[in-house]
Amino acid sequence: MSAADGIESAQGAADRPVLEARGIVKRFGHVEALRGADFAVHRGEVVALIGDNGAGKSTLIKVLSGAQPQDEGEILVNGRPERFGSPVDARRAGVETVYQDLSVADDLSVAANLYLGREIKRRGLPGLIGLLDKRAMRRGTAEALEQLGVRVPRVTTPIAMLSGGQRQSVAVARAVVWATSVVILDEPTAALGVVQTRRVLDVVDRARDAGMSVVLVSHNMPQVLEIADRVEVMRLGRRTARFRAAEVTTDDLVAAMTGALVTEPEEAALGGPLRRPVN
Amino acid sequence: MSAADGIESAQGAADRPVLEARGIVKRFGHVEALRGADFAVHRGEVVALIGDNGAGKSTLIKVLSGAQPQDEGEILVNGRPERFGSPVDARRAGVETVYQDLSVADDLSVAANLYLGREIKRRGLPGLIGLLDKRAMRRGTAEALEQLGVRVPRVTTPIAMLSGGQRQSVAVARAVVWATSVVILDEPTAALGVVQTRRVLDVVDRARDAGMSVVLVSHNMPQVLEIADRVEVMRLGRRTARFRAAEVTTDDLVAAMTGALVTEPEEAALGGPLRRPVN
Amino acid sequence: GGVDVRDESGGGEGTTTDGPLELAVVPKAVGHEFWSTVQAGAECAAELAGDVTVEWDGVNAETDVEGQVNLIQNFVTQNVDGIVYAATDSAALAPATQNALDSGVPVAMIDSGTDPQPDEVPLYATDNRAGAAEAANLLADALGEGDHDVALIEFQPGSQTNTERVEGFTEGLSQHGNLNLVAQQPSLSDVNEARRVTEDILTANPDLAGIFAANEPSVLGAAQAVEAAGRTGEVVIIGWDAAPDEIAGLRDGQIAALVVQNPFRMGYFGVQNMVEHLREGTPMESADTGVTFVTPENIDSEEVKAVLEPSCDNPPVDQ
Amino acid sequence: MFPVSRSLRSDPPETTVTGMESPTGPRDRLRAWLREHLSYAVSEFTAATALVVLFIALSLASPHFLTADNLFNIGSQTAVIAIIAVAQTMIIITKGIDLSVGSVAALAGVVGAIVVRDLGFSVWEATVVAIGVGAAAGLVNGLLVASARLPPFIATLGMMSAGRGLVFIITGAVGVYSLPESFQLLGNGEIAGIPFAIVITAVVALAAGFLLSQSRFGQHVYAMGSNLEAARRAGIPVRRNLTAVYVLAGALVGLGGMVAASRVSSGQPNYGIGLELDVIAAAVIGGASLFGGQGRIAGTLIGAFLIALVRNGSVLLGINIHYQQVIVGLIIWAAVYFDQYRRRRLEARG
Amino acid sequence: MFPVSRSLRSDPPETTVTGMESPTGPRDRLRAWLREHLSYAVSEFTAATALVVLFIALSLASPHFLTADNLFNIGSQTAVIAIIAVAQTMIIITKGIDLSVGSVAALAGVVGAIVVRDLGFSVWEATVVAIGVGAAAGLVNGLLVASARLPPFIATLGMMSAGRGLVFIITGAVGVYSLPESFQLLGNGEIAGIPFAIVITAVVALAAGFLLSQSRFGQHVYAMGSNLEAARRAGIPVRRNLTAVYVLAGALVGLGGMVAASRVSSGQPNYGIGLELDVIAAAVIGGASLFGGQGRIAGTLIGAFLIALVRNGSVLLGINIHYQQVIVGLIIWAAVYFDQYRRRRLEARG
Ligand SMILES: Nc1ncnc2c1ncn2[C@@H]1O[C@H](COP(=O)(O)OP(=O)(O)OP(=O)(O)O)[C@@H](O)[C@H]1O
Ligand SMILES: Nc1ncnc2c1ncn2[C@@H]1O[C@H](COP(=O)(O)OP(=O)(O)OP(=O)(O)O)[C@@H](O)[C@H]1O
Ligand SMILES: O[C@@H]1[C@@H](O)[C@H](O)OC[C@H]1O
Ligand SMILES: [Mg+2]
Ligand SMILES: [Mg+2]
Repeated sequence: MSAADGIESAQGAADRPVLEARGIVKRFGHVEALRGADFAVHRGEVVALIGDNGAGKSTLIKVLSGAQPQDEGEILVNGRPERFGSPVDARRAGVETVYQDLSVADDLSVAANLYLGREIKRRGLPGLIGLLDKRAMRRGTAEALEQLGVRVPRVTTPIAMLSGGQRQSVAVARAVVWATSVVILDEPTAALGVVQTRRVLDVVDRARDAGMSVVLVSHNMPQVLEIADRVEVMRLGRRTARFRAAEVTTDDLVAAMTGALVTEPEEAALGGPLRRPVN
Repeated sequence: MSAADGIESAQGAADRPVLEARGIVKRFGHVEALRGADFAVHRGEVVALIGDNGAGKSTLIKVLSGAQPQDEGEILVNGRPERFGSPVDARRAGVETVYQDLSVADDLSVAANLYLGREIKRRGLPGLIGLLDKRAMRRGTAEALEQLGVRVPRVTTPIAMLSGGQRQSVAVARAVVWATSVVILDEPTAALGVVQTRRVLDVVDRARDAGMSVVLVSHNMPQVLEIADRVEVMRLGRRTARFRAAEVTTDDLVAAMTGALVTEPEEAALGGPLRRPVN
Repeated sequence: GGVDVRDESGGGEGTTTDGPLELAVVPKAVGHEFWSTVQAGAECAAELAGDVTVEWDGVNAETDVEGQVNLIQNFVTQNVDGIVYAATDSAALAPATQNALDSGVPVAMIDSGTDPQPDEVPLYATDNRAGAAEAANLLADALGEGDHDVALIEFQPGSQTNTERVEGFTEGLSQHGNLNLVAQQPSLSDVNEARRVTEDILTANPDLAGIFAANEPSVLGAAQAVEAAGRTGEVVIIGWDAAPDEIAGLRDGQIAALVVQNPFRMGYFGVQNMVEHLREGTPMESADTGVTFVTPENIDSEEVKAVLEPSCDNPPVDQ
Repeated sequence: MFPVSRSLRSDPPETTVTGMESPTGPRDRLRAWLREHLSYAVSEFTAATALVVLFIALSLASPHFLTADNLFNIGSQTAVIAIIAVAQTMIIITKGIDLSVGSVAALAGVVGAIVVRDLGFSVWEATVVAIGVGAAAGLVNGLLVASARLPPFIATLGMMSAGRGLVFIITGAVGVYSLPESFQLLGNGEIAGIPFAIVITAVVALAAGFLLSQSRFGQHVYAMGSNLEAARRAGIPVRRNLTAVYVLAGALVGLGGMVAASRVSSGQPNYGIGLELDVIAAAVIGGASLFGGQGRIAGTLIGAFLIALVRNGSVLLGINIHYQQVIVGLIIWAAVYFDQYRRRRLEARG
Repeated sequence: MFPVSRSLRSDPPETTVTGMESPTGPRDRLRAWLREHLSYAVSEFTAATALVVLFIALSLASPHFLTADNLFNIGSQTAVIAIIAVAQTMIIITKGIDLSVGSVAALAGVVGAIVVRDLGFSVWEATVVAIGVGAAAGLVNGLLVASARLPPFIATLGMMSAGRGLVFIITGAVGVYSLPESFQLLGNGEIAGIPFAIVITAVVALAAGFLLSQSRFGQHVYAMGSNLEAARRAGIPVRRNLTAVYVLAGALVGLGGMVAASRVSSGQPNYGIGLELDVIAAAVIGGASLFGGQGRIAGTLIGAFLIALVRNGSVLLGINIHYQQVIVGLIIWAAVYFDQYRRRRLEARG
């Protein structure tokens, strides 16, 4: 299970992607954010999803994590079509997501946000009637933040009072703590400091080593090339190129994002300048 | 007017900083976000303000742009103390800011946001009674976005419907369009694509060439070293180090942000490990 | 004030009070001409008796039954010398009255009593039911022979006075087979609303011949709607109460007759009897304050004038 | 015209990306344009659909409904609510709420009546006074919200109580009667056969709609409701503007109160109890959001007339008053559900 | 306990930064702890200060105020408002609003009275029925908000109208009388010398406070009000929870309606008109935000009692009825301003 089976296996049938999107269409009013987008990530693989602003990356992520239903197309988990009616379905499949808008509850504390929807209850009777073990959650939160090198005033501080980077750290911590199969990170380090960014990349590495899959959206090309096994490029709501990270340069990626380089046959058929993928 | 007069002139009296902060203290409840922060930017200079998450950068920026009053300390414009009671005062002094939270009005269109507070009125009588020239604003918005290489569905789309990068682009476009003396950019490229980031850096360059001052908050060290003339480092609510960008490495910057490297005498007096600034 | 206990006289606890008296006078609600006249009567009696303070306080809507219960309770707590009030609801206020009595605060009821009404508590009131039944008769008289469509503008469904008048009127109508009740709408004691529903009733019932409107705002709104529709005179209005514009409407021929109570007398009797009871131990006895049917014919008679323009120069004679 | 700073003006862009959508041909662009503008039209229509449906249903159900007289009646009856709902809409757009409209309308109405009766003012002068009273109350609300930073709910709740108290103090809790015939002008007069109240409503609605959608001030109203801090940072004088909105709204409420008093040719101390719910309902049914930044005068008028039609219809059809209330409830639910549903579909599917 | 995924558990952190504030010594830490907890205490106290000030003022001004009887009176008088304000608070925290509380309380009260009078139910059985009626109305509200996605203002406005209509239909617009003495238990009975209504209020407030602040469900209530989409994405079953909040609130409103009916030993069809404003005011005065995510039961109780004290006090002091309303308005402004001002200072200066 390594980066090596990237491109091939996406076509082959033997090794099914953990999570796959096929022909996703998503419209908002008269804006077509996704126009038949494809995507796949395999077990133990870090795939970077890149593309220009407004290319549709975050929209695709929301579809993949059940936060927004697609209008057309299908999602497959381990090769089986699944209907993600809500984020609960995706979470049940072990998919955790850091959304670009963070999706934290401003009035709630750092600890409450980290455990949102997964609160620890007290043992015994108090737990049965739903009482929270706030202490345990505070402790757990402090630990998780420590691992990411994050400092917040207190774990009981409401999220509204945090700095931009602190907020993002909480969102990232929450996802990596709970994921069991796939972690989707939509620009997870955009607001992070140097140290915290490093930590997140370390976590991604360790997640891969543990056999998990990671989807990373990022505009930081050096970061993408450093951490990803494969890169999928979106443009105007479609996947237009796929690369193995080891075999590509920043310039290639930029070319693909601006439409100068296309590897996907459908795109080529539509008249785009067809060039073979690097390799 | 070049990068060369950085450190010296900050001490010397002859060339007064365009914008300076001295001993700023800012408390939120029992959190002391700024504990006597200093900062200065000169004419025609690009200063990067860096620091760990939660160091107090954004808080300082808000004080500098009049968005939040400080509890103690003073702001000087061209050497004269000024009371920035509101953002209007700062704007009057030619200071424009891109806030980290973007500060856009979600329900308003892209064009309305770009011209917020500076709407173009119609000529003649209609203008006198406050009628807007929406057409002119739409046209101007399209031009401004074009210059930044930004694509949005339409300039009449409400901001709420934009992607993260598109939103940020609107905020950046607004600031650079209106600034006449100082542009303060709080992580302006965090969500931007490669091309848009490049454009913003170009704009910063051109602004400097035109004699304007730029304050740039960023966690991207290569970017900082590429674009800035000087770097000021914050840690725990204080300025702890200053460098000329040309004479420093990423490692030095990281060391300064984590507290391993201190150049400011007050900090040293407090027991921090004193090391001379590189050079 | 000095409270001095002389164990004599047959009333209540057999105590009488010397010196200044503080009486709570509580209407069903504030904000209508009717209750202001009650207040005037109460203050007149207090002034004539001397050394009596009237605390005039009430809830804002006649439907706020619980609010009135609380208010009476608060006056008992404040330990006023006596309470004179009009019950928003006969059953709901019965415990409040009893509680006052138990705390040694005598009570007199005006306009509307409670059920049960303790023996020692008098009632100075009009018979709403009878008055409304008579309104039906007046309407029948004014319309004469033949079949006629009529409408009823009530004011606040669910409030007791409203219920009594509606029931009285419909009972009265049942005596007149030629009158056909084709519409019944509430004004919520709001003139604008009364005008609106009446306008719509007139639209829906082009043949409407008569209207009974059951209180001041209802009458005013109904009269305006009829006037605005240009059907003054064609549609006979029988009203209730006697606000200045109602009287003016009567004179102008917009309104055929008004059922008029004697609110001044209610306030006056309530306070006067309470003061006598407190000072001299006289037991209080109920009295019908009377209802007058005012028409263009009798409006200038002395008897009607006394009701319409009550004044403290010419106070009503007790019983 | 477009004040681009020098730094931006320098060299022309390298790429051809524009502020407009997708790189498609002229035909596609035409289609996109059509789609966009049609969808706006449809959305406007959507908001009005419930109104239209109800209108048609009533025309079929009652022979009396579709008559000039009845329609004018509905118009005049709804005038006051519509005028005050316009005021409420402006406040709701700023993320505010005004609970004091009923009390302030009553205050303006009785003061207007009193100056006519006791001081011999003309009806026009009285109208100016009433508007002034409303504006003054609005000023207090505005200062409490914008300067003392009370939540609008609290500021206007206090005004609701204090205003009603003032009405009672001024009138001694007795209606103001014996007004001259001329006092009825605003409420019952006509211009060229059209009820004056309808004309006033139309003028107010047009002016307010224009102000909100076309003027700089209107733009700032939406901006403040959408993100007050962003508006402040953009240099908008938010305190002054917010206060101005309350003053303006208060003035309209004063006008509305005067029209109401004129319609019943008397000053009623109890006027307008519960009015706040009616007008907020009109605004919300018309698409305004209590969370600010959204709302349009056209929508509010539709909301006001929707409520009015339901009430008119149920009297015309002779529906039992108790059932009426149930029906009003059901229709409010249905109208908004229908509207929301179509909006969502529109947004989700294009 | 803390289910950290493997990827996080691997190696220990390199640096010593923690989730706690500043790298300071134990004394500093103690100071920080104290400051934090003291400031909470102060903030609690702040919310109650207006209440305390008023309490002391009234004790000095009226000899009748500080008596067991009067305090019990105030307690009983406020019971219904307090119970229903607790319900309203839960809904407001979710960013909702419930305008139907008055109608639903009336509905529950009359149904409770009818089953006692006509079906011979005991007062306890009737209470269960009343709570059930309230819960059913809450369920409808909840489904309209959570599933049909109507704005809460509209959903509950419809219920306000429909509910009142139902009351009138059921009662024929006539109060429900002739109830046995036992019916008064909830409203006028006592337990160990303490009015039963006060005991009920205390139990309700404690239970609701506990639920909101200590339970998982409570946590989710705040989360939904703070950011509904975030709550949904976090896997919280928002539809179900939101519906549950309305059902629970409805049940409390039903209980409140039963206590109210019991207090006046009759089912009053017009009970609760305007009640929604009183209870929302209590919640907002107590610190709840109409924009969701904020609010506490303790604050709401303070708000309810503040309003009650003002009313009780103005009667005890014999203040003219008309001036009373003005004074109520002024006190509402002053109390909230004072509270806001101190909160802001606290937040801004530490
Ligand atoms: N809720 C929405 N309503 C309308 N349009 C939307 C909505 N969400 C996204 N869009 C549009 O869909 C397109 C894709 O947006 P998306 O957020 O997926 O882009 P992205 O690739 O994540 O960009 P970025 O790099 O800036 O985050 C954009 O043009 C955006 O305007
Ligand atoms: N409104 C507020 N209320 C309470 N605390 C605040 C508030 N704003 C900022 N803080 C605190 O002040 C500190 C500094 O925050 P600031 O946003 O200035 O950091 P920053 O340097 O910009 O961080 P980042 O790189 O993450 O953006 C943080 O610990 C934050 O929690
Ligand atoms: O009895 C009163 C009545 O006469 C008046 O019209 O309004 C209120 C009623 O309760
Ligand atoms: Mg995105
Ligand atoms: Mg920051």
